[in-house]
Amino acid sequence: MIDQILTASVLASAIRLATPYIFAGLGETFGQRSGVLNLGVDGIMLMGAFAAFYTVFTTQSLLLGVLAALLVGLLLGLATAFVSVTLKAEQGISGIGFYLFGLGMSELLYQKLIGTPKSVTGFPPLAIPGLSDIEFLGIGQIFFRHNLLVYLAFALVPISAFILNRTTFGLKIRAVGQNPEAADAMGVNVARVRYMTVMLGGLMAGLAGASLSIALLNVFQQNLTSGLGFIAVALVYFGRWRPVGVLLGALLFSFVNALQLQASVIAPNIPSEFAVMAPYAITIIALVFASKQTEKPTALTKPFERGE
Amino acid sequence: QAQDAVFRVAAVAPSATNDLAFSQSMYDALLAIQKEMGEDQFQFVFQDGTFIVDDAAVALREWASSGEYDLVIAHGSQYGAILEELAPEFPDVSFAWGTDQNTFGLDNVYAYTAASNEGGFLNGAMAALMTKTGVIGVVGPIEVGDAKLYVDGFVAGAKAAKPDVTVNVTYIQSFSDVPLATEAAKTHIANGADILTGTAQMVVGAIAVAKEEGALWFGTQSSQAELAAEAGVQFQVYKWEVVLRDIIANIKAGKLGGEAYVITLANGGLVMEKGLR
Amino acid sequence: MRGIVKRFPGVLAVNHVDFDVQASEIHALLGENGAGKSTLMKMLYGLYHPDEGRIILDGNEVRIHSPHDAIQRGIGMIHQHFMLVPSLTVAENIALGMRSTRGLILDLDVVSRRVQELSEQYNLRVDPQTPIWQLAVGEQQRVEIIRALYRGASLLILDEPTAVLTPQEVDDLFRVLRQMTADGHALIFISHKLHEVLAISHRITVLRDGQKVGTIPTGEATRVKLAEMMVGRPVVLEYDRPPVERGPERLRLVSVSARSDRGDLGLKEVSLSVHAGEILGIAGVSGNGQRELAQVIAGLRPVTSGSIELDGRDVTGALPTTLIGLGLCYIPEERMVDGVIKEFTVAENFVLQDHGRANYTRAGIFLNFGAITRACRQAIRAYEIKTPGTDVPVKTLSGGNIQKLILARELTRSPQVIVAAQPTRGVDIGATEYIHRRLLEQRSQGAAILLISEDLDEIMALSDRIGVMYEGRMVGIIPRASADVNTVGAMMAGATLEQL
Amino acid sequence: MNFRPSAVTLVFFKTFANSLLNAWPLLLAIAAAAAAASLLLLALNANPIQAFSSMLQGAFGTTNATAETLVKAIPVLFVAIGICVAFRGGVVNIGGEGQMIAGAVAGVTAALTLGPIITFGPLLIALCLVCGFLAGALYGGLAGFLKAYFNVNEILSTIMLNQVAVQMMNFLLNGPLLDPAELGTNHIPKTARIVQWAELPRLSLSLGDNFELFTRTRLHFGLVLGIILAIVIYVLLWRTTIGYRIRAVGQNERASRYAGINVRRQIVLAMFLAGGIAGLAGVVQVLGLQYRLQTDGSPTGFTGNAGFNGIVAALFGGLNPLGAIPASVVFGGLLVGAQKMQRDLGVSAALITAINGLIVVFVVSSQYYIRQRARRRLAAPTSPAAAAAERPAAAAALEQQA
Ligand SMILES: Nc1ncnc2c1ncn2[C@@H]1O[C@H](COP(=O)(O)OP(=O)(O)OP(=O)(O)O)[C@@H](O)[C@H]1O
Ligand SMILES: Nc1ncnc2c1ncn2[C@@H]1O[C@H](COP(=O)(O)OP(=O)(O)OP(=O)(O)O)[C@@H](O)[C@H]1O
Ligand SMILES: [Mg+2]
Ligand SMILES: [Mg+2]
Repeated sequence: MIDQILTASVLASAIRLATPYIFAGLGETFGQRSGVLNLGVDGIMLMGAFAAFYTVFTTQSLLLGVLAALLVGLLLGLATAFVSVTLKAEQGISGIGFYLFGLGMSELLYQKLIGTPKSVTGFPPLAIPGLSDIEFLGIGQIFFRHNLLVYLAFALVPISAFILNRTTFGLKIRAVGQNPEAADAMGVNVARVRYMTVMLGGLMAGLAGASLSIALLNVFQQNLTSGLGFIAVALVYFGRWRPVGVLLGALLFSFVNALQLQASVIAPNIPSEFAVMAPYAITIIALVFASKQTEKPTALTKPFERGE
Repeated sequence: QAQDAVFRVAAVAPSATNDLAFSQSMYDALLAIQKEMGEDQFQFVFQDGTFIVDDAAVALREWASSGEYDLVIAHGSQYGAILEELAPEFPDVSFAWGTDQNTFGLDNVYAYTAASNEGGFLNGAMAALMTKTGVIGVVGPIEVGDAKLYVDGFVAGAKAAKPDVTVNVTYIQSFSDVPLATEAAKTHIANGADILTGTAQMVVGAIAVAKEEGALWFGTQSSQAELAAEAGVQFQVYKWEVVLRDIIANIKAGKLGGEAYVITLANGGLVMEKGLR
Repeated sequence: MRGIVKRFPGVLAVNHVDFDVQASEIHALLGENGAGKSTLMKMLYGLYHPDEGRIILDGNEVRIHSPHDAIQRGIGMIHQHFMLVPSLTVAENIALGMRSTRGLILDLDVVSRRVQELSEQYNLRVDPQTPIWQLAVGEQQRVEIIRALYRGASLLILDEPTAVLTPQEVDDLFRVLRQMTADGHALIFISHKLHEVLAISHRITVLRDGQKVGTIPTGEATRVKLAEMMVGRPVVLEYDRPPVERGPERLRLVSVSARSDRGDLGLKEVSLSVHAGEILGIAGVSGNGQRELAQVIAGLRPVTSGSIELDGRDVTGALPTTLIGLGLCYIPEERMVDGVIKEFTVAENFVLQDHGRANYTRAGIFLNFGAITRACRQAIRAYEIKTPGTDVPVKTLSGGNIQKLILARELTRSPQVIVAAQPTRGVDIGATEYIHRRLLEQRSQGAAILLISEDLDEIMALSDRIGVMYEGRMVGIIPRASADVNTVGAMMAGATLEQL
Repeated sequence: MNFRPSAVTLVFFKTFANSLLNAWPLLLAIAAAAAAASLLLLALNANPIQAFSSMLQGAFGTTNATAETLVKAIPVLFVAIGICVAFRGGVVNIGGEGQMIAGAVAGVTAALTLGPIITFGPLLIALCLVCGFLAGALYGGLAGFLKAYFNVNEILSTIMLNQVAVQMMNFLLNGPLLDPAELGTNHIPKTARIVQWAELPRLSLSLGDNFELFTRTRLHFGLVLGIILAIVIYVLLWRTTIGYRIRAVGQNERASRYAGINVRRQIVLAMFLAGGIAGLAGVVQVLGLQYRLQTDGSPTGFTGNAGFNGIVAALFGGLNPLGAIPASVVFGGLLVGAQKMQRDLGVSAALITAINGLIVVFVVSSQYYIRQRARRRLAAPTSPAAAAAERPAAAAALEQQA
């Protein structure tokens, strides 16, 4: 039984599923660490997904596709930053607004520019020479036969951690998120830092979208993400605003999801409702047993303005 | 109803008119009718993407009370409850809804459904004969209605043609979750399936998987031949025009409802179309 | 600075003020709470922008747009409310906003080394690796100073830097400041403590209600004169403590220990007892367990061992509610965080503990705003609290007045036992004088008062007995009579009675 | 009780007056949103003027339109009221959807089981409401409990619990709660219809035979319940010790603990109430509108996004239950009007969604400036003239010193 459930392909599937959550989650982490909650991630992902898909659909160039997604993500990130940093809008609402915009706009463009479901040839699996042949525990299959974006997502985890903890920019991010007044008094331009993190978040969300439409699914349809971006935001809380935490959250969630899909094949008598609910329930339960103390950015969702 | 010669229809559907599935099947049918009768004879408005049941209620009520439409269609079994409340309030407006066979004993309500199990049976049988690995994967939305009918038919067909064939069925509990449906398809492949089928609009990703993995695809509701390309074998396509023609004729003859229709292979409401395969 | 004006909604914070400071000079800025000292300085540091007036730096007029701008121009500021990021380490706080020697990569090791050097050079002990939240206020103060030194500010503004320091720490600071002036730095020094100002400054400027009352050379200044300039009326600086005979024991701690936020034992087997009608003063360098002591008594921090008694009743580990019910009142150290809810109105804050009491409610659950407002108005009058009304958010009041409000709230509950932590920190003379009178009044009425303060003058002025804490232990408790600044000072440095 | 009727009207007046005085940023925002939307419409060669007029028509044009707008606003209002409690208590409750569903399931179960037994409508309805409230309250309270005692972030838990709730509903509607008449047939999973006397009455007032309002519309008694609830919760939050404690904890946990308030209990209580009120939204949808519970597998199919729209409405309403009333109505109008626009111009639903998004973004962007102007108005700055006049006084004081 267990060997039927815990096959290498299930683990490989977990890795695949985790990819968009990691991209979006890491991006959101930067924003939240600097004190900006971006609830519009899902909308940006959808726009990024479409941009990438349409570009590849018309030009067959995966590189251009990724660039298109990045560009769209960057622009929407800029808009988000402008609204929540400069206009100091209530971040909860504006995020939902951007989500709705992305949801509608991506479908609209899809209807006008493509019309009916089409598929593209996305990033092909890229077997890492040598490593991908490791038979032991199926390691090769689990880790080293994925497409480029999957590898990129996992590579971005340590990079993000490094940026946050080892660079001047990261230091500013942490300071701005914890005590903007102090950061401001030390000559850090709070607005500038937040613009950068939110735009970075947009960039990553766009990438997350691309990873769906031109790497994992290779199709586009309205609401392609179906709320995936909101889960990504939740996973940022799960990961306690640390890149590695986000990674663990994404892996746990995706692993359970892969498991339940496998279970539906080998144990058809489990009510599928419960199977589908499992990832959500287990993520909560996991957090109940996880370490207690959190270091939430104290300035999260609080716009900064001088006493003046 | 409307005094002029033009026959006017208003329809509401849960998903997009280009979903290659349920909503598109009705949209295409209305277009077909319009072609037959001509724009000057037949016009229709179509509100798609109305998965929020109450929004459909608003639309239906407005159309009914406007008195401008000869036929008001609620295309989605989730709309039945609304119609049951609404229709009695507008006895001289003709309604049609599906997929279901229940007219609520009202003589201004038509019901229509598809015997999608028939095409499912054919698809299943054919798939069973074609599979090399002896494993077939099915990706379904929620285990009800048209979807369940098709899937059950498919399984029955497969078993009938080849009793020892394995048919793995996964219901992902959503009509719209493309990523999950796609991963479900990949899971089937990983478990040895070399033939996939599925129903509802979220299967587009699964079709792409079939293509990439060199598996075969059987479809239903609308023709997915173009998307499935060389992976597509056979599609059960709904031709609601068959039902609509009768209903329109009845209404013109003054009969506003009270009948339930089933599209079948026999009456030409269901058509099996070949894929590029 | 010439003809500077700054308006805030409803307040004319700074009103046509001229102010200047020269190199190697210490220019003191005096004024009651809300006089406009901080605001004036924040304009010099680019945090606020003057509505009118000009700022001239090294002979040419400048516009200072942002702190970054000020920093670039060699202006540094140590803020009244520290500008440190609690979750970051000392080194990280100092590196913040500075250019790294490794470009984009942090160079914390370099920073740490430089910090070590500075802290030796000026003998300011700090560990670069500790996160700020683990530091006592006094230590945080040092971090602020080191950061200013690190940034090599040629003009340094110190906004009430001594408010949280002990005599020793103040002396250290003054040594540093003199050293800095010797190196040619120009310093602006804000304080409420006249003797400090007299001790350290070359010139003194006094503000009142946003206006400049005058500038005088320190040579010509006396405490009395300065006090009158600030308050606008003569003030009493020494008060007599009427003899009150010692009543029964009210509060007793028996070898109480508790953990600090750091997780180590911050309070080690402290025993003490306070009787009705007496003030037990607790002196000590900040961060030696005073905070933990106050919090365990108030029921806000769990006791790891030992026992606490109120009027002979064991209340170890009791909930704050219970203690409040038993007539314990606590004037918290961090008044803005613990003492009030900034966004709540004056009236709402006035009933923070008592909102459920019968006389403030109807039918058990409905707040009786009539009664609450009446009581609050009374307190405002009785305690001379300056506020536009009872229904304005507390955050619009000045620090001194917020403290008065807390005092009013606590004392009107006719407490049996009062724990007062730093009751006059950052409060101007007028208010300080007032608060001291009130505490003595309570003493005469038979309350048992535990006065925790890092202001030795305050301890000396009010206490009947004085306890000194060092590294979480009670070094000793001595009667006021046999206590002088030197003994207590020595004890604060860890010397036990035996050694003395 | 100490409820000054002035209080409510005062709040209304204040908010209203201020928003009028400071209307221009809002108007600007709406104009901007309209402009952006117009561009989209033009791009799809639809006539903007026509579009907006039909939007207005669809929202408030006819009695029925207004009724539908209000119908749409009812669940949004309920959720929004709950959100006010949660957010005021410092708990970010994103779980409106799940709590609504929990309430609806419990409510419909009660209606189906008790319906045949209790034939006295008002009592039956009351019981259903209570059941719905409790179910929602427990579901919301769970998130509160996890936050208070296990430090599980509520944003995460509520987002996840939404999904758990909908799967639960799917399971129940497919099994235990399935309409017996539907057994064997595999139609969309739905319960049987609730008994007549469990239905919330329709709201149609006819004063004499010449004046009648909302007759033959779907507007139901839920609206009245919602408005009453808004007032009750307003009083609870600002006029009772319970609300005082909830708000205190929401603003400053440390000060609350210092004041002897049991912080954890307040957090759970806030989520309990918030969830319960969201649960009521669910029951009211069933008893007042759908008369049965059915699922298309998605939460939205039943909730119509009220769980999320409620958050937006609450924040627009300044986290004040009374402010939530107009906010919800406007929001309802936006959604209903947009549908109408879709029908009249045949534009795609996607466009509507996008435009709604734009409106939300633009309007919320104006809020800050509106608040600013309001603040400035409240405190009239001292005039420089007066300041100048004071100067001699200070000078005189100086002479005295010298
Ligand atoms: N306006 C600003 N707000 C916040 N941080 C800033 C700002 N300008 C620069 N920084 C950062 O502060 C540190 C030192 O400032 P900066 O590099 O700007 O020195 P500078 O070159 O003297 O100043 P500037 O480039 O503005 O003339 C660097 O890490 C830089 O990234
Ligand atoms: N950001 C602000 N918004 C509105 N009013 C303010 C603001 N900052 C200060 N004020 C008001 O301006 C006046 C001067 O405040 P300021 O902080 O400069 O006084 P201060 O002399 O520093 O008092 P303290 O000795 O208590 O620090 C006070 O009335 C204060 O309430
Ligand atoms: Mg000050
Ligand atoms: Mg420079």
